[in-house]
Amino acid sequence: SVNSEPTLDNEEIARYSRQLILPELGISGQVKLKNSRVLIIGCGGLGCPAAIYLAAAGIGCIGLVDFDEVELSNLHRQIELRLHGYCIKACVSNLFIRLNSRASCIPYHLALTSENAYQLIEKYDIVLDATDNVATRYLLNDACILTGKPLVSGSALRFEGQLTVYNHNGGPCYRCLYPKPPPPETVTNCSDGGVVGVVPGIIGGLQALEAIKLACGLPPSFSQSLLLFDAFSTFRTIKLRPKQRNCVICGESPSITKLIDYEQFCGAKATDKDAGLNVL
Amino acid sequence: SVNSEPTLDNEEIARYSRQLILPELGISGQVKLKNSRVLIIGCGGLGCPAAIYLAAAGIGCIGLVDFDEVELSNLHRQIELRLHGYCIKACVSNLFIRLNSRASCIPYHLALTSENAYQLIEKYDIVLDATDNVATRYLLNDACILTGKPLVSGSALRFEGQLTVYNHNGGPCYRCLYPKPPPPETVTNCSDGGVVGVVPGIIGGLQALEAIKLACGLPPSFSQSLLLFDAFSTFRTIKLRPKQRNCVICGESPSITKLIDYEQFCGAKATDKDAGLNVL
Amino acid sequence: MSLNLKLEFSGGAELLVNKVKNHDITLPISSKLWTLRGLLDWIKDNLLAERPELFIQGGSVRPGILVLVNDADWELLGELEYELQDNDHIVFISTLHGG
Amino acid sequence: MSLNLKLEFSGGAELLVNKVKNHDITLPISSKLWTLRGLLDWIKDNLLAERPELFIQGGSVRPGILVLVNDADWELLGELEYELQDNDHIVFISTLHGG
Ligand SMILES: [Zn+2]
Ligand SMILES: [Zn+2]
Repeated sequence: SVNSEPTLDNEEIARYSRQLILPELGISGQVKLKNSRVLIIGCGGLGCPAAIYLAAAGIGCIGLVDFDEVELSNLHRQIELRLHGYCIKACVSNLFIRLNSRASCIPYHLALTSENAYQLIEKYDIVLDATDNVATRYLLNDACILTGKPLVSGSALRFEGQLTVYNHNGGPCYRCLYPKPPPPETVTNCSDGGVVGVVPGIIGGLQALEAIKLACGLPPSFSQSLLLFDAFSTFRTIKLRPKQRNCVICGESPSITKLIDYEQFCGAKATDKDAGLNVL
Repeated sequence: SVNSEPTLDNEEIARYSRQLILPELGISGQVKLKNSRVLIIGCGGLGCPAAIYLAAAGIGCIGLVDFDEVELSNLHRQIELRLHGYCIKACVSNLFIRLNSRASCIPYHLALTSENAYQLIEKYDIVLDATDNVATRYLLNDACILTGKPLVSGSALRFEGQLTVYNHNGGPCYRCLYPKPPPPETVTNCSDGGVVGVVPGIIGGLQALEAIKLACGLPPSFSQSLLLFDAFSTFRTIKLRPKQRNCVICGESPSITKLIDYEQFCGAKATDKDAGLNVL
Repeated sequence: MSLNLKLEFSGGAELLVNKVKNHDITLPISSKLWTLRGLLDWIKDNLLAERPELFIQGGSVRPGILVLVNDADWELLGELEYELQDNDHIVFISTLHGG
Repeated sequence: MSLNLKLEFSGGAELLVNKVKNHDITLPISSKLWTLRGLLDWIKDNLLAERPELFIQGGSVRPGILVLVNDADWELLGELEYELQDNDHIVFISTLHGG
């Protein structure tokens, strides 16, 4: 019934007044944000700012998955969640109480695996890939296809960043673009390659923005489209292929119908010790 | 002498290891960041994330100017500095201790005026314009020309953002582009026009990145160039005019040689009560 | 023969043209050449719903609006005297001041 | 007669070509037409400093590298069979995985 739809109380109207007066959002958009559930995989340089801006925008429920240990060298990227101390679980809770007392924030201090990914993702509307390794990116892609969720994928390394939305409105999935995993020796993580922390910060902010638009039913900018950022140059938008008919997970006759062993598929561990921000 | 140049200790090498291994930065770039002084005018949706990422990158001294009162409706933009409570001064200090124990952060809880701007800006190497009103933007521009400092200017409203670097390497200043101030009735602030908080967050991050490059002696991306962002579309880079020979402040025969009355010049108060994030 | 242009209004300037950001227009080829000056007159007569002085003042765009021709500042191309070419992309962008 | 191309390598792919992101090249016009397949051979012979298998595998780019022709995914244009045009901008971008 109409009465079962949550609306906004006076405190929420005051808190979100600058969003409410935007005609593209309005009260109905804000209510949609409040009713949305967003799952973020990885709380590093991408996931932290994304989580903060999603909470600040009024997303009703945010799940945060991370199994990372704190390292000193992560500090310059994982800046926000460190403000309250060094325990991610505690930080996230405190942070959300301050930003959005009505939001529920669910920290999952666990490794995302083929065994738990489906059940976890099924509970959410939108998924953000903020991970740092190839195996988890394929796992997340397949789990989002099987559960029918859009996947907002961000990545960053050195002075560059990339962003795209998979599995939305006829657009491709990660496997449509990359049917075969890269040779393990060609994959560089942020520990080995380095990164300037504000680059994933910018990409994480853009991931939050895409999720906000998806949650409101507004069109995302980067479905079937790839945003490239180079800190020494500028942004570039690339037109991508549509969903591929022969894709093994999202195509017409998918051969993958349940989650597989992604470490074996990629020939690389998701738990690579050198990857400071991996999530498994 | 060479010995007077600060270098990095072991803790700093560990903390910034992911930046140090970038060949474009390296130890010498990190030392330059440590020796740099950046002044941020305005601690709202642009200035907060910029300050955090600059501190996290290892900028040695960051000045923060704001005279804003906290409003509930600012919360979804001014997210980071609110994490520790509601006093900007206290927040900033706590934040910097966590992020970069070696940095000095100087909060100025004051109104930037024609009387104090020159003396303040003279002490810094790079200035970030993160303000919310036209009069302060002209004041900052003129003060940066008179003191010879590059000005990294960001702005945001509704779903859009703009970014450019003024007064760098033959590029234009704010007055070269806008010799006359806009009619006051055409100026909209974030309180009246609305804004989605992550948009200034992204622009503020990009301001930090331009400042980091300037501090290292690397070329900025947006000198004599304007970055436009539309959350419903994408980024666009515009080629701008060079420094104008007839500019009244940076041209060949400048008629303005000291700071003027900018509220009178713009026909609008910098202290517009409706402008939630003004700095005067 | 006619001249096809892609006009874009942003940064708030779209609020003056029925809140529509993109306008594909066709100008009739006349004996005189089309310049940006002529386009401003055409916009005043054909697109500006009300309060044209918030867009045009003294025969040019009002202070605080930047004009871009194919992603370049119009100052680089002669401003009002620039001669429009078929398929030109002209952007009118209102400067943002919010932060 | 010759074919001028702007090649760009990014996302780490530039590390395979002397760490230079942008390469302006000129290909001689021969009796056969130049396709992306032919360009890959040319890159292998002329630009790849060492370990070409980190860029080319099985006659195409290795998994994890995306090829863009004038800001569009090469899959939209026929991939290896795409016939190069004068002044084409070809980008080879290595997918990033860091976060
Ligand atoms: Zn697919
Ligand atoms: Zn000037």
